[in-house]
Amino acid sequence: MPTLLDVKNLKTYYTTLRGYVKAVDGVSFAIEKGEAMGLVGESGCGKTTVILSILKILPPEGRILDGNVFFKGVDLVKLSEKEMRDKIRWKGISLVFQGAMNALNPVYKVGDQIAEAIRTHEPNVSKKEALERGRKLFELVGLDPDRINSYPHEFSGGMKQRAVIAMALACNPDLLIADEPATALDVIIQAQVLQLIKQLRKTLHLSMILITHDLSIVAESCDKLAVMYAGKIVEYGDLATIFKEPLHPYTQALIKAFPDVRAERSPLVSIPGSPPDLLFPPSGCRFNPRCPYSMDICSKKEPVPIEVKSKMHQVACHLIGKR
Amino acid sequence: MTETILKVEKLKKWFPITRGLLRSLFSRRELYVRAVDEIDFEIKEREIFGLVGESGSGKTTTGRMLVRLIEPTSGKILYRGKDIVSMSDEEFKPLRKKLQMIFQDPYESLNPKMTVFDILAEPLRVQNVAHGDEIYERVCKILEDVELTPPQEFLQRYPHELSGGQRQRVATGRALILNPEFIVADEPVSMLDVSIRAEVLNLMLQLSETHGIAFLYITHDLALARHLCDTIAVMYLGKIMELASADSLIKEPLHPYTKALLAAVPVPDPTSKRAEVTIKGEIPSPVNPPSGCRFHTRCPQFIGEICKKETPSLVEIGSHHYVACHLYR
Amino acid sequence: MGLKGYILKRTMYSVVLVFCVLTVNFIIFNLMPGDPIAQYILSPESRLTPEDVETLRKIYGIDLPYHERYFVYLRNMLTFNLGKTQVTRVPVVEEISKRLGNTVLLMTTAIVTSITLGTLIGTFAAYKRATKTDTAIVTSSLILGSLPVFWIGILMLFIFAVYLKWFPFGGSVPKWWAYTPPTSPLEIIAGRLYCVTLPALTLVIFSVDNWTLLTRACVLQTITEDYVVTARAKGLPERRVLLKHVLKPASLPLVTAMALSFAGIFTGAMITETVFSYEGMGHWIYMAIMEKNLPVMYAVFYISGLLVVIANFIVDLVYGMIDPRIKVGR
Amino acid sequence: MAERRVKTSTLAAGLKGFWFQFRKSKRGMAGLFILCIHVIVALMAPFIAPNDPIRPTWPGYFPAGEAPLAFMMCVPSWYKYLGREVSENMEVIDGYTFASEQALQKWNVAISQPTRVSLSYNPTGGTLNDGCIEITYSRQANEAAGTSSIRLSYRFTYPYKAHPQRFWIHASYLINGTVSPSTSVHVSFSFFREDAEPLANYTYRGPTYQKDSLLVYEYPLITYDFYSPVSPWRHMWTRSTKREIFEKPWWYRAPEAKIFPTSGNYTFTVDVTFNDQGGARTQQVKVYLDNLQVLLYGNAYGLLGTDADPAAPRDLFSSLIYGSRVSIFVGLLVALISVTIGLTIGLTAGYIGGVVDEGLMRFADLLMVLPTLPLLIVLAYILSPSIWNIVMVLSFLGWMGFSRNIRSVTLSLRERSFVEAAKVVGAGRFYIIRKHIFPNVVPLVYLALSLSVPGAIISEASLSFLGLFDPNVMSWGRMINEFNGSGVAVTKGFSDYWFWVIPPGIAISSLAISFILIGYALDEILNPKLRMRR
Repeated sequence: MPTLLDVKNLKTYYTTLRGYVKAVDGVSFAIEKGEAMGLVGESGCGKTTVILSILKILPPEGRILDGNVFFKGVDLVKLSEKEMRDKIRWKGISLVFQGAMNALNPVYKVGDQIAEAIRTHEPNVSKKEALERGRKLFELVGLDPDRINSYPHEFSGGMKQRAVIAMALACNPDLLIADEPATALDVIIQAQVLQLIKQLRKTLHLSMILITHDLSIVAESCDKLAVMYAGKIVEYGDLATIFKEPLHPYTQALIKAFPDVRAERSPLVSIPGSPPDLLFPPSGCRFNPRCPYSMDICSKKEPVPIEVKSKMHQVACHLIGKR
Repeated sequence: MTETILKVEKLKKWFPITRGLLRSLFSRRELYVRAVDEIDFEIKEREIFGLVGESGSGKTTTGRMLVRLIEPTSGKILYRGKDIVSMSDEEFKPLRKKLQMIFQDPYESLNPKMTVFDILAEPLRVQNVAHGDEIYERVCKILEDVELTPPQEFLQRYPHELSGGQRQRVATGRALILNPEFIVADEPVSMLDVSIRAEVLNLMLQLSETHGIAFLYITHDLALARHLCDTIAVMYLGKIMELASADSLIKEPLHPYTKALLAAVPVPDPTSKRAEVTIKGEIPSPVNPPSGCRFHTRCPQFIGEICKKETPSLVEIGSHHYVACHLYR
Repeated sequence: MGLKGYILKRTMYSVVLVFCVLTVNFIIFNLMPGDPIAQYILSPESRLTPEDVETLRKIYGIDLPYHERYFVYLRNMLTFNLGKTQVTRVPVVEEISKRLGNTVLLMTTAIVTSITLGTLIGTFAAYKRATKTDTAIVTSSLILGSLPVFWIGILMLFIFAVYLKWFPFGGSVPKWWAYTPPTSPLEIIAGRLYCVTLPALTLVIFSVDNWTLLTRACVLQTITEDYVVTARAKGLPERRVLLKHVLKPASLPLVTAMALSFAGIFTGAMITETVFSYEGMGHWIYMAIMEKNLPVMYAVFYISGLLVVIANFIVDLVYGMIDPRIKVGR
Repeated sequence: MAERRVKTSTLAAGLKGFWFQFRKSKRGMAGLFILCIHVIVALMAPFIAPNDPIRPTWPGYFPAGEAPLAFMMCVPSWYKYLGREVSENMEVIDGYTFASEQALQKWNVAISQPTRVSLSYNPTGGTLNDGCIEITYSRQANEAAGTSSIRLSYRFTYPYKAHPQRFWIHASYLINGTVSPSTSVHVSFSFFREDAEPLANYTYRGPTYQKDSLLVYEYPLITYDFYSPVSPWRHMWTRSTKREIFEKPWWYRAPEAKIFPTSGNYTFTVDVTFNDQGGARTQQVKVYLDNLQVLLYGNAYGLLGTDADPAAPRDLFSSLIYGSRVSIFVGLLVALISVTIGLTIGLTAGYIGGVVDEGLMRFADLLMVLPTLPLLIVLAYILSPSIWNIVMVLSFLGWMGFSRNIRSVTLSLRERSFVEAAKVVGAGRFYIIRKHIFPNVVPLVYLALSLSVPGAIISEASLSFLGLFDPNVMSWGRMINEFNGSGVAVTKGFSDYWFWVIPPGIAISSLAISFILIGYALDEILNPKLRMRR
């Protein structure tokens, strides 16, 4: 399988009055065609910044300092703004944005927003044709095509989420990035949306990055998993492998923090302390202040990702390095 | 035999919809949000009672009525046999010591302009139960109880100097400082990072044992409820659909809605394949809830006219397992 | 509810407001200690002829008890029966209609220009947020915002009328019209523009900072919204993103703010007119103070209240057109 | 009490932290700096400004009413450094009150008949019993009749090339003694220019003829009444605009310009002439002279010149300095009152809600929609524009925006769970407002204070500009109003009198700017909008 997206040592910092926020600090991962990767981490760990960096739509105070993002062999970091717009955004990579509730502009009709995406990239398509395509997309995501002329406020949360997914599919992208697609929705709707995404992936052979803080969502919809902590990927590899044998203490704790509703009652496990401030991250391994296995070296030297067993499992932890 | 602390009978809350002056002049018909519609349950000493439901199911309204933040439209709330609904504010004030609440968002529930000491001392001052040094001692004691040690280090801090988990501990401490018998915990961890949720919940569990406190734990997360609660009640559109001990509810769910909810909970295990979501559509508006069984519009096991017409009542099926569904009659 | 219901509601609200303006007017002139209007009309200092006194007595119902006076007054105000001015002996309504046109011309020119400018500059500043350009725009807006409008006007006169002699020193129509009246419409437009430019420029400088800062704040709030990020991700050019996806949603609070700042701009226009002796409502009320002409003040107050209410109503309509929640109903 | 100590220290730490943040804001610091200057000026006004801004007078002792401070529409005196010919105010005679005998030494005395006339210094006879000149005329019985006179001359240098705008001469005198009805006393004042050409074609009707003087005028000021032995002190002012001086045909237009065409040495003389018709009785007349004051009004005055008030031209610099008091006073007081009203109404409406809320907010809406300026004008007019009325009216019309703001914040605070938490422990309504809501709106109060001050300042200035000012107070808006009203802009143009209108404009703007800059800095600190997204 060819590699679709290859992110290498990506570094994105934000400049603030108090200093640099090291939101993404040397992140690498790769996605093959047709693969789905889950990017998991707590709030503020830099997940969303990774996405904004890939699409190069960072706010003005954010900058990509280092690294490469190869998409179909082309380094996006070096592409001009115009090339990004014409070739990559939406056509190559599209985005289902966090919390979906706000991803639709409240003052335009949903159909117009979908048509806009189509006509930006295919200027020859008439507005009518674009709307017709929009109706098809509506059907695809299980919405009533007649509601294409509604405003976002006339939709419920679940419907908005579906409409956003329809919009993301408008230009037949190779890669779909879904940023917390189901948070802020009720359990049942959440399940429906996830089910829809899974289905679409199958029928359209999409690659996908699913960003979430909820490991259990990733567990059922992805092939690969990258666990982020404080701007770095601490564990990365095949989903099943990691779930079977998580190596990084953070991953271990995180998996235990999500109780299984069907399992026997067991005490809940937590990680002491709280996530670090990315303005002043701890030295060495960024997890060391909260790690139950912290050693001397952990606060001094930053662990490098090490491949374990197969190529499909990397861990950045001194515990593993020693082994 | 443990005693019942709180018994709720036919509790109902309909919020009138406020409309413009003009519209109410023209139309006499009042509209209501039927947030809670005649529910019954009881909570025993030291019990952790889970109230589970989607947003708009009325679970938060129920919790607030129990501590009298909201006046019920009708119904009774009996605290050790005494109805607190009919009490005046004066009569109820001493009882507030016994009934406390922990709020959802620790970023919202602590006054940003008050120090931890003032926040924790406030209940003592308002209730006038301690003075001077005694306040100080009790505050320190409670900080130790919620594992914010050493207490002196936290006394003069402001909420913004605390992490989310620490804030929720302070909020817990505030609820505990009056030695209550019963605490309503309204989604106390939904705003916290996953890695620290468990520590707050574990603290609550531990306190319920050491201090002998009963909890009403309100959540939308069935998985958490299952691991925390003794009894779980499932609410849908202001009605209790099923009520049973946590184990029996999870293992043998009876109501189609409970089954759907359970199926919708994602499982953190890539090997297990969960069932397809069979339930369609979204929760209807509580302003105009469906007639009969409120779930009938989405029910995969809809059995006909009776579901549309008759509201099923909560009946006991197994031992301490209640369900409101026409399938079980 | 839909747009129709909304318009109906706003109309009724405006009508209520007009009544409130009238009532306030009544209270100020009739119920303040000393009953100012009656005293004014009956005092010899007003230099009114007995005939004038008789008309004004009737219009304001001076001899009646207060409640009856109120209704007489309401009827006269609503039918624009305002009497004659004491100096020029022209019916007040005629004077007003002459001056109202001038004021409306001045205000629309200024408002349209300043909103356009302010919106563009504000959006640009927000787009360039946290850069030197932004700081410069904000700081200069703040400084402009603290200049009193009469002071701006005097400076304008100083620079453009005295030194550069580009524009006339004052007046609402060119002075030579008195001898050679304009013949072609083009001439009329040119002459009008010649006279309205300086006052309008003053008013633009006075109000543009307000729009700039407001737009900047609203845009800043919108620019981080998810739908803007989505629009960028969709591959839209930055200018489209800004103008279409940022500015339109941001204009909702902007339009509301516009309604609220209307009274303020009207104030600015009145003072500007005074500085430039531009014969509008503001200049007129200034003259009324000079001449101690209470009935004119009375009329100007009523008419300007009416004007602001109408302007607010128009803004409300615009809001209804932009906001889909109102346009389509919920 | 350890608790209290900790509390004050946390408060201090909070202030310190705030100051630390504020210091970083360049705008805020600039605003603070400008404000400090204004406040210092306002507080020190009596020490900085030399003159009364309302009725300024020439400093000194004036028994016959007060002399104006300067000539109207003077230019600033520093114009002389720009190479412009100016003349400044000048007091010709030193020691004009004759408080000591030394004052007399500067005078030259010439007596026509020394046997009859003599001059002496009387240390107690002056208007304030502080000394004066005493001229004695005595004639023995049956001595011959005749005219005797005494001339007192005072030499001085007029240093300016430009002529003065006006001169005022003052004298207090008392004539006492026993004389026959036929004796009269004349006193006359003259200016002489040394080395001046004698005026040949000089026609002049008058009792005395002085060929070598430029101004020769004798005032038949008083003729002593022989039969009233004691007369009180008389005081008189004579100005160059006085009819007698003005009406002389050949210096009709400007006697000052004729007399003082350029710099040079001049002499001021006082002639006292006794016209004795003779008689059998002994004559003795005493003439007392005091407060001999000669003021030359220049065309330049002070740092900023003077305004156009014909009666009492004001020193513009003093007006400017005192104007800061009015602006700061009105600004602060209005802000304080309107913010208090706004806070009370906003808290009430927001916390109580329901009908109260609806009513209060509709009222606020109404006031907001009303055209502010006409309302202000009408109210200020009807109530008469005293400074207190202006403050009252401005405060009454200034609270709406803030109260809406407070209301919406209160509404959202009321729903915050810390308020509910307080309710759950049994806190009452007042307790919650005091302990939970109020502390959280305090930052807004500071903000509103700093932002409503400039509004009030500008409103006050606008009202003053339109002529609705308190006549007893000098304000910046009034200065600009008076500039406009003087017609100077039209007749002479801005370039001549820019110093009249530019400084008050800058003062209003800079004071307003300082508050706005501070407010904006506060806004950035207290409501950080530019939060970084994660």
